[in-house]
Amino acid sequence: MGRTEILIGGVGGQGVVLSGILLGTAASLYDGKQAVQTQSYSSELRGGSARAEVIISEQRVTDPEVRKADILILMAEDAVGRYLPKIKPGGLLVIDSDLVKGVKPGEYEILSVPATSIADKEMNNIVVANLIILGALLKKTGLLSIASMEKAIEVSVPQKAKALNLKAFQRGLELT
Amino acid sequence: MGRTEILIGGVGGQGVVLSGILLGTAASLYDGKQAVQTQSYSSELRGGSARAEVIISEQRVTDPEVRKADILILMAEDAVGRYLPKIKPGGLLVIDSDLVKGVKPGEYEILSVPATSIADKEMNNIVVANLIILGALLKKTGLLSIASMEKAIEVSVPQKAKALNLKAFQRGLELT
Amino acid sequence: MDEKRVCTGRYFMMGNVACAEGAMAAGCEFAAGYPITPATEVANHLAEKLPQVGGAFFQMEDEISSIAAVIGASWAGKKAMTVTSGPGISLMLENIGFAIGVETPCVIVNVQRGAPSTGMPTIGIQGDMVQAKHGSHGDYEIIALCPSSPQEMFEHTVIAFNYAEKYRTPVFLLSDAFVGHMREEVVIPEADKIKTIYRKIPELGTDPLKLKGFLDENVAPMPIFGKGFKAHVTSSCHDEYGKRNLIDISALDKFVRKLSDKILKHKEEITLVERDYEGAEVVLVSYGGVSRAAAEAVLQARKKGIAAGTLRLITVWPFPGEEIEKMARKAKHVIVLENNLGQIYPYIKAEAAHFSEVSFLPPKLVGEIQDPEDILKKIEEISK
Amino acid sequence: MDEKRVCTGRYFMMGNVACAEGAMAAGCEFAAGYPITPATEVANHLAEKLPQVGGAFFQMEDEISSIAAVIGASWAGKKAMTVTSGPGISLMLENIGFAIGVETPCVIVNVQRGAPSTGMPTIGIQGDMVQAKHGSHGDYEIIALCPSSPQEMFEHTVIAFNYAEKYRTPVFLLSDAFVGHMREEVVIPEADKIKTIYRKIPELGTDPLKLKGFLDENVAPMPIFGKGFKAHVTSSCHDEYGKRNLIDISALDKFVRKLSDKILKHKEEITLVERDYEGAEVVLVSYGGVSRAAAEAVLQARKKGIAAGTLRLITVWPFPGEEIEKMARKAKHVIVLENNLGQIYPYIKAEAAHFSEVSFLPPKLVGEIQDPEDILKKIEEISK
Amino acid sequence: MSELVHPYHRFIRPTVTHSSFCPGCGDGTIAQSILRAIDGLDMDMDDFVFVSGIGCAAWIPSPLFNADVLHTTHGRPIAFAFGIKMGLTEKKVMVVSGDGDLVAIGGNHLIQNARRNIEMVVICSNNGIYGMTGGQAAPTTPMGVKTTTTPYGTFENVFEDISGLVIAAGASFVARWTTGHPRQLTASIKKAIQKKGFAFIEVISQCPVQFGRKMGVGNAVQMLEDYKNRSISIQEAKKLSKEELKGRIVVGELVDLDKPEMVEEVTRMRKKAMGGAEAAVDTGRS
Amino acid sequence: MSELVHPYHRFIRPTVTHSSFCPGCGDGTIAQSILRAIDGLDMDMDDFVFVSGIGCAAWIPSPLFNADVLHTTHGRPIAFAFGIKMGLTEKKVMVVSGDGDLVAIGGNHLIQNARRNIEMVVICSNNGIYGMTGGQAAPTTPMGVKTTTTPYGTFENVFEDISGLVIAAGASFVARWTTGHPRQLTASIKKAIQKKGFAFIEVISQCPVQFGRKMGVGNAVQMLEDYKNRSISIQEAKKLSKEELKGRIVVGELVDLDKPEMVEEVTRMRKKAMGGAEAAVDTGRS
Amino acid sequence: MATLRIYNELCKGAEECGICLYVCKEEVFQPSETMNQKGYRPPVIVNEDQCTQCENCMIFCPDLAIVVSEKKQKKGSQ
Amino acid sequence: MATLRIYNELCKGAEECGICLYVCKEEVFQPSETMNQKGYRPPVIVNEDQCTQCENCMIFCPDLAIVVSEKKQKKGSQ
Ligand SMILES: Cc1ncc(C[n+]2csc(CCOP(=O)(O)OP(=O)(O)O)c2C)c(N)n1
Ligand SMILES: Cc1ncc(C[n+]2csc(CCOP(=O)(O)OP(=O)(O)O)c2C)c(N)n1
Ligand code: SF4
Ligand code: SF4
Ligand code: SF4
Ligand code: SF4
Ligand code: SF4
Ligand code: SF4
Ligand SMILES: [Mg+2]
Ligand SMILES: [Mg+2]
Repeated sequence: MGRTEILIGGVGGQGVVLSGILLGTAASLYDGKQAVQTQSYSSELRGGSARAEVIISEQRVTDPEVRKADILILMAEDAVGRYLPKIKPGGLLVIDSDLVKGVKPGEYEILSVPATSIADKEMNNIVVANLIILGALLKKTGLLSIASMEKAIEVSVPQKAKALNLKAFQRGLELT
Repeated sequence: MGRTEILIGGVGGQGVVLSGILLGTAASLYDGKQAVQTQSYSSELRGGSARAEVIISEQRVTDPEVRKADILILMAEDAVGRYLPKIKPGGLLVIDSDLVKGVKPGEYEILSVPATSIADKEMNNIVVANLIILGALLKKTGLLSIASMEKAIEVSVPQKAKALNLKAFQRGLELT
Repeated sequence: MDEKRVCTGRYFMMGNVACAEGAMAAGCEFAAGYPITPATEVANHLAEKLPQVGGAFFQMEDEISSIAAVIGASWAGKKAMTVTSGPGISLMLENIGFAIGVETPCVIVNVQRGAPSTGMPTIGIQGDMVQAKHGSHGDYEIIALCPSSPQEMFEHTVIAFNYAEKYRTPVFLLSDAFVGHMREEVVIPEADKIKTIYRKIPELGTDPLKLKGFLDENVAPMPIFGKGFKAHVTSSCHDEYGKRNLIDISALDKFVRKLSDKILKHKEEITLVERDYEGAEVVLVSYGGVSRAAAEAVLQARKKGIAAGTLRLITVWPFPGEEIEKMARKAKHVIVLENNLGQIYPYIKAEAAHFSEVSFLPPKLVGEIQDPEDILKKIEEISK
Repeated sequence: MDEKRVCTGRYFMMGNVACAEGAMAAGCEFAAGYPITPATEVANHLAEKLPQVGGAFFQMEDEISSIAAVIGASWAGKKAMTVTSGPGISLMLENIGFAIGVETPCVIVNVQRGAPSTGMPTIGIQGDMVQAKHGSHGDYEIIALCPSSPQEMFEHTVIAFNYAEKYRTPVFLLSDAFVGHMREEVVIPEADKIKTIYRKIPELGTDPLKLKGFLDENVAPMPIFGKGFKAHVTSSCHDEYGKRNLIDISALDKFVRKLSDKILKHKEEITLVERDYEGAEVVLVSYGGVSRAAAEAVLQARKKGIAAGTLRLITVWPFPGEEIEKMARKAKHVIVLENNLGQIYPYIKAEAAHFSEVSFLPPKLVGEIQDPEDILKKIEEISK
Repeated sequence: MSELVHPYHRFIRPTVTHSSFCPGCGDGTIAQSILRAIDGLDMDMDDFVFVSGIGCAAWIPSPLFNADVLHTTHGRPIAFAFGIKMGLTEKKVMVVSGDGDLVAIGGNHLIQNARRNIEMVVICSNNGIYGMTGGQAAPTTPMGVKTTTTPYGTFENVFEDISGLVIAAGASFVARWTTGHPRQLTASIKKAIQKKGFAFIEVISQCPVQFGRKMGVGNAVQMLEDYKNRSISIQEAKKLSKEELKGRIVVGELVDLDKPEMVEEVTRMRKKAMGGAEAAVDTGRS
Repeated sequence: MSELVHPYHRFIRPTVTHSSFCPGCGDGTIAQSILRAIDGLDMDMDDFVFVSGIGCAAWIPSPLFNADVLHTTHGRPIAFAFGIKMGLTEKKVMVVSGDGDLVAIGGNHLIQNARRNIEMVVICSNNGIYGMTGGQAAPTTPMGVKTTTTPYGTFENVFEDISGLVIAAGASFVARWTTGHPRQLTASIKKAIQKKGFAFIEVISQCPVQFGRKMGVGNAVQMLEDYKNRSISIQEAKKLSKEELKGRIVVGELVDLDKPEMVEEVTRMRKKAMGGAEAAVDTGRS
Repeated sequence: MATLRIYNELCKGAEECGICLYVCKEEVFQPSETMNQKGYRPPVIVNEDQCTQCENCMIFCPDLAIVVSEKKQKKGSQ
Repeated sequence: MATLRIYNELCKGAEECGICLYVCKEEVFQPSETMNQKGYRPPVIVNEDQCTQCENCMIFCPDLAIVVSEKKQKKGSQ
């Protein structure tokens, strides 16, 4: 696996950027890979658009932009129109099926995760939907080791939220 | 007479710039000549340095800077060091002899006018020393017609100061 | 044009006063500024004249609010201007970017002075030339004119207002203390001889939802306030309807490019130059007060039989690269003259260097325009 | 260097945080700023870390006072910095000119964002490149560095402080939202591996009347406050003793030139570039984040057997014209890449056009650095 | 059965699908209070030009209000509004922006125009924080509070009474309310709109996201409850000592006075100028 | 017979041959009052850093005072002084500048730092005009006065009480005197220097050249006479109504109160930070 | 005619906002489980007959998501 | 020892300034005709013996152009 480009699109407050950080941290610090993570978001603090990009590679990442996403994660309906064109033919499209409805089949594989409803019902907190998705993604692709991701969660998430985030991640691993 | 370059140096409050304006206005509007007048002064409102430049010519004045002054008028001691090097060899140096003491003879003709003391004693107002000098200068050189200068004074000087300024100018004409 | 606005006649007038008279003649209705040497005479004169025709000059608390008020007045439908010098421009730059971003016609007069910083306020230098183009953050095009005499202070101010209104953009008049404080003959023509342009506005009653008020290369009609256009005018990235977009890079791209293209598309019309280089091997390129020394030097050179010429930029921005190239293709040597350390020089060189030798002749003293004699020497040297 | 200041280790760190860590490592003692996206993380991190070593971050009422406070602190003898984005820089420009004028060491971090005006705050563009050099009124030279990764955000911040102190001048770190918000591996070395420079000050007890504290091309020792130097530090034109002069053009000339010459004289030491154009016919010139796409494209091109190379400017100001010329003399084609509409391009072209073909490859979308594939296409096209 | 229609949706820009505020943000309540005042005066959105700076509160009119709106640069809306008012003297000009915008970076324009007493309504959403940029301390953030730029607690004295500052600067109408007083707020906005002079209204407003939750002050409802508990009318407040007023929010119409208004003064000046112009200065006219 | 020597010439920069003020300008009197305060406290010029903006008054310390002097940009001296004070906490930092500098363009820095209550002395020479640029109206120019930018008379309301504004902003020491009160002024400057907090002194000062003569108010002596006639002490003033105080200059020490001072608060904050740093945010440290 | 209407798509949720629940003295609203398209859960009207048309909910709602029929109008139509 | 000294070269003239004349209750100063190098005419001391050493002239003089011997010192030296 040379270079994997991951694009995550959603709205503010969903932890889109955190997902990117976790992927990058796991890859870079614990999985012996190189990674670069970038991001942008609109100025609304809640409900605005948010986007994170991660590139994971065995060698140093030269070009730091996602050009065509190997993996596209969509966490909100708004993001579909914006980012779907960015997926690589044959890429993997991961969606939060509770919030993303308008995806038509195309030249990509779809991994559909009812992350928000699981987070809501089982964790009582929809904000960890992102970690459920990460779990499902890792389970599906083996992109990174589970231990690395767990370490990344340990160092990146505020103390009091760690347990919940880990739990959500592990719940995600059980999916698919 | 092709191009006459006049440089006037003094301190703020002496009417250095007004002298320049009067020469330019007289030449340009009333004497059928072309003239350009420029100026600069330091920020002190009283006692700072002041400089005016006038170029009078039969044709349109292209280069608007005084490069070597045909006529150099010095109205303060401070101005000597600053502007004396600017006089053209063979030029005319006009000084207010009450205030400018440190001028040594050189490659120039000196016209020495005790303007401040005349203004003080005869007009009871030293600020019209500049007009006495202009009078003396015109008398000496015939640079411009006296009528033109009088018209220039008429239009450029505030109403209530006109009579005094005209008087001072005429007093200057009597000198030499 | 209102006759009361035009003081037809022949004068021995200061450049700054001529500028104010130009603004009056151009139809200026609103001026705001903050006192600063060597620009004060423009403000003083406007303060006297504008109220006589129903306008006013407002002295604001600083330069930031001066340009802000001017932009506000412009959106209220008024022809508006401000006047200042370098330190004031430095403070206005954020809001100049705003004016660009929302396409606001206005005129900004910069009577340049000794700099950097507080510098030497009464000495004219051409120190803020690139600042006009690049002082505010981000990419944009702007229009800037460089007068060289009181007569042009009058005329260029009129043109500046016309360009501002026509292209819905801030226009700089880049004068300096030397030209601004210069007095020379100024002839002001009759009112009906002065061409004035007013901005286009949308047809009254246009459905606000259909109103494309922004980002048109051909200059969108300006949905000024108070006419029921319900204009949304935002400093943020927006589309042609004025709708904010803070996430799509394609929207940003369009925002940036359309604003620039609006000016670049009309560059030819905007560009004013004086060409006097027929058959010249050595061409002096300059602008503003310096161009007068250049003209004098070329006069002298020609007397000596040297094939010298001049290209004078009146419009410095948008940069008339095509004019430079055209000239450089014919010339052997290009000498750039500016009363600074060479600000426009790289822009000229970039266009000319492929075709001719390009050099910069700095002023002997920054603050004093080049001596024609020195220029002549340089010409002689080069053409040997 | 204080060990507490250097957080030696390997991190997956955000560029903005790395910048703050770089400032800590460089010995920054004082920071002042005003919140703005996308620069806030630098301020937040400094606010946390500086007090731990006896410093502090101060949130001022605006950007004007932020840079003013930084300059004040620098004259009080502190290593000082501010951080902002384009709109903030636009407000700081008057006082940046002041810092230049009185030769104040300080670091200004600009995390550039979508512009002009409020623009698109979270998108990185290289929109303020020329602003750094020409944004304040008047002629001056400044130093500006362009990092392309979080690692360089750390390293260049250290260099920026060192240059600031060494040359007694404001130094820009021209990052952008893309690099500033980028996370990547950052390795911070041990404290003793980090070279830090402190400004020279006059010998304590020097007779104030003999103290030449200004306008020395070789950088005058800085008569900082509180040491009995009785320094007169004025924004007005002054001589080497700090004495104000508001009338002599020769004084203005000296003021302007010496300030510039101080930087230009040391240009070679200041200039940092990455050259990888041995034997290349097509050379890509770029800086900052874009240079990573350029490097990738050249990698691809070489794979295809095309003699391509790169020249990356780390120091963009003072403009490394000599480096450009050196490169251009060898290359056939120069392609300039920037994430803007071509701001440095004319400066590069001016130096290169005489020797090679120079073209600009704009980003497909302003705000997104060029796709290596597109660059490759352009290279192939050109080298056909 | 015809469905009920919200009476103020007609004042909302048709292209806006939802407000850009976080859930429970007080700015929405302020927005509605403004619209109700306009409606209550039987005025039209076209009678107004709205001006705002940069910040969450600045998004109250931009793009929400279906009117002429100028969304300006950070801190400068009042300065822009000055030009608009002078250009469109017959329109009502209303500035709506945040505490950071109006009282930190924009403090000078606020006091200078209060001094000028130019007819204009300025509504300041005072949430005690920089909401939009992520919760930095503002000059209105109480001392000791941990924000993103003050991780050890704010160490600056705060503007305890920005309304008082605006009064000292010379405004002719000044009122303070909280988002817990939307009816009173609307009544004051009505008065402000009708005032010939500079009218300033400070609205203490909850930012549950950057202030409430982050700083442990609670969510929107808890913040409203807190406002309710701490509010005291100016009439009552006058009876109490400074000590007793500590921590209290004094609400009400604090000042309403008559003094020369700037637009009228300018008109007067123009008349003078048009009547008999004085001799021109330094035109060198022949 | 040994000649008398002026005791304050020793505080003047040796390279200065004469002040740069016009004849009779009040700024010279202010300069001497400052020097007398310093002398009176037995302090040395090296205990101070002086900061000024741009304007005639800004030339009081620059280059006149033989001390560390930072002559900054127009309107910003207080902001520069902030950095100096934070860097050299043990020195006295004194800002001397004009009304245009401090209260027009610089108004925001004035009120923000009064709010912060940072230890600093700010002396404002209030001549009611922009002296240096040639006599334009300032926010302190009385209504109706003809200036170069208001040929038909100023049409803006004026800051009647800039000291009051600074008090409203939060300063802990505020006094007002005229140049007709050099002894009292010196006494207040002494107190201001010793004050732990933001100390503001407004000095009503004659500008005979741009204000007095041009506007027919008279020369330096006439202006001083006018100040004398119009001045009334704060104690007396308290007994009078607003009406009765019209046209009067209320002089005296208007406020002197104790409240947290910013440098001390910063020191306290630093101690906290050095004691036990909280977990780092977002360094991604492993 | 109904007394109350909640624009579900405008509402930002009883959990995160919930101001209407707080200001209604008559406990007309209750949180609900149903999510709108934005992922928020608007309250539901449970005691519409208790409503006094005091308009508190409408006036406080930051998102113009509630409308109460006007008292006058109601009286008139009765 | 003298009571008073005027630094003539610092003085900006009794006509344009003249503050010392105004503040001296004892009429110790008088305008004079003599110009200094700058063109100003400093006042002259005419009634030195009337001087009470109140220091008004010194304290008001904007140009530090007058010095009065200190009362204390005077007393000591008498
Ligand atoms: C010149 C400039 N500096 C900084 C910013 C960044 N900025 C945007 S909003 C804001 C603060 C907003 O605070 P406030 O006015 O209180 O509004 P709120 O978001 O709290 O409603 C800042 C600092 C900017 N846009 N422009
Ligand atoms: C940014 C900027 N704007 C304007 C000026 C011009 N300027 C210099 S001094 C001054 C006014 C000074 O007035 P004041 O502070 O009252 O001082 P005074 O001369 O009356 O003592 C102005 C506007 C400047 N130097 N910088
Ligand atoms: S951040 Fe605060 S002020 Fe801004 S919209 Fe959200 S809740 Fe409102
Ligand atoms: S212009 Fe006025 S304030 Fe300035 S020095 Fe002269 S008298 Fe003093
Ligand atoms: S107040 Fe409005 S936005 Fe909030 S929960 Fe109720 S209906 Fe929803
Ligand atoms: S109108 Fe009053 S009673 Fe009826 S639901 Fe709303 S808040 Fe409750
Ligand atoms: S000290 Fe007093 S009495 Fe003596 S000359 Fe001076 S003012 Fe007059
Ligand atoms: S007060 Fe001083 S400057 Fe004025 S006249 Fe007297 S001695 Fe001269
Ligand atoms: Mg706020
Ligand atoms: Mg003043």
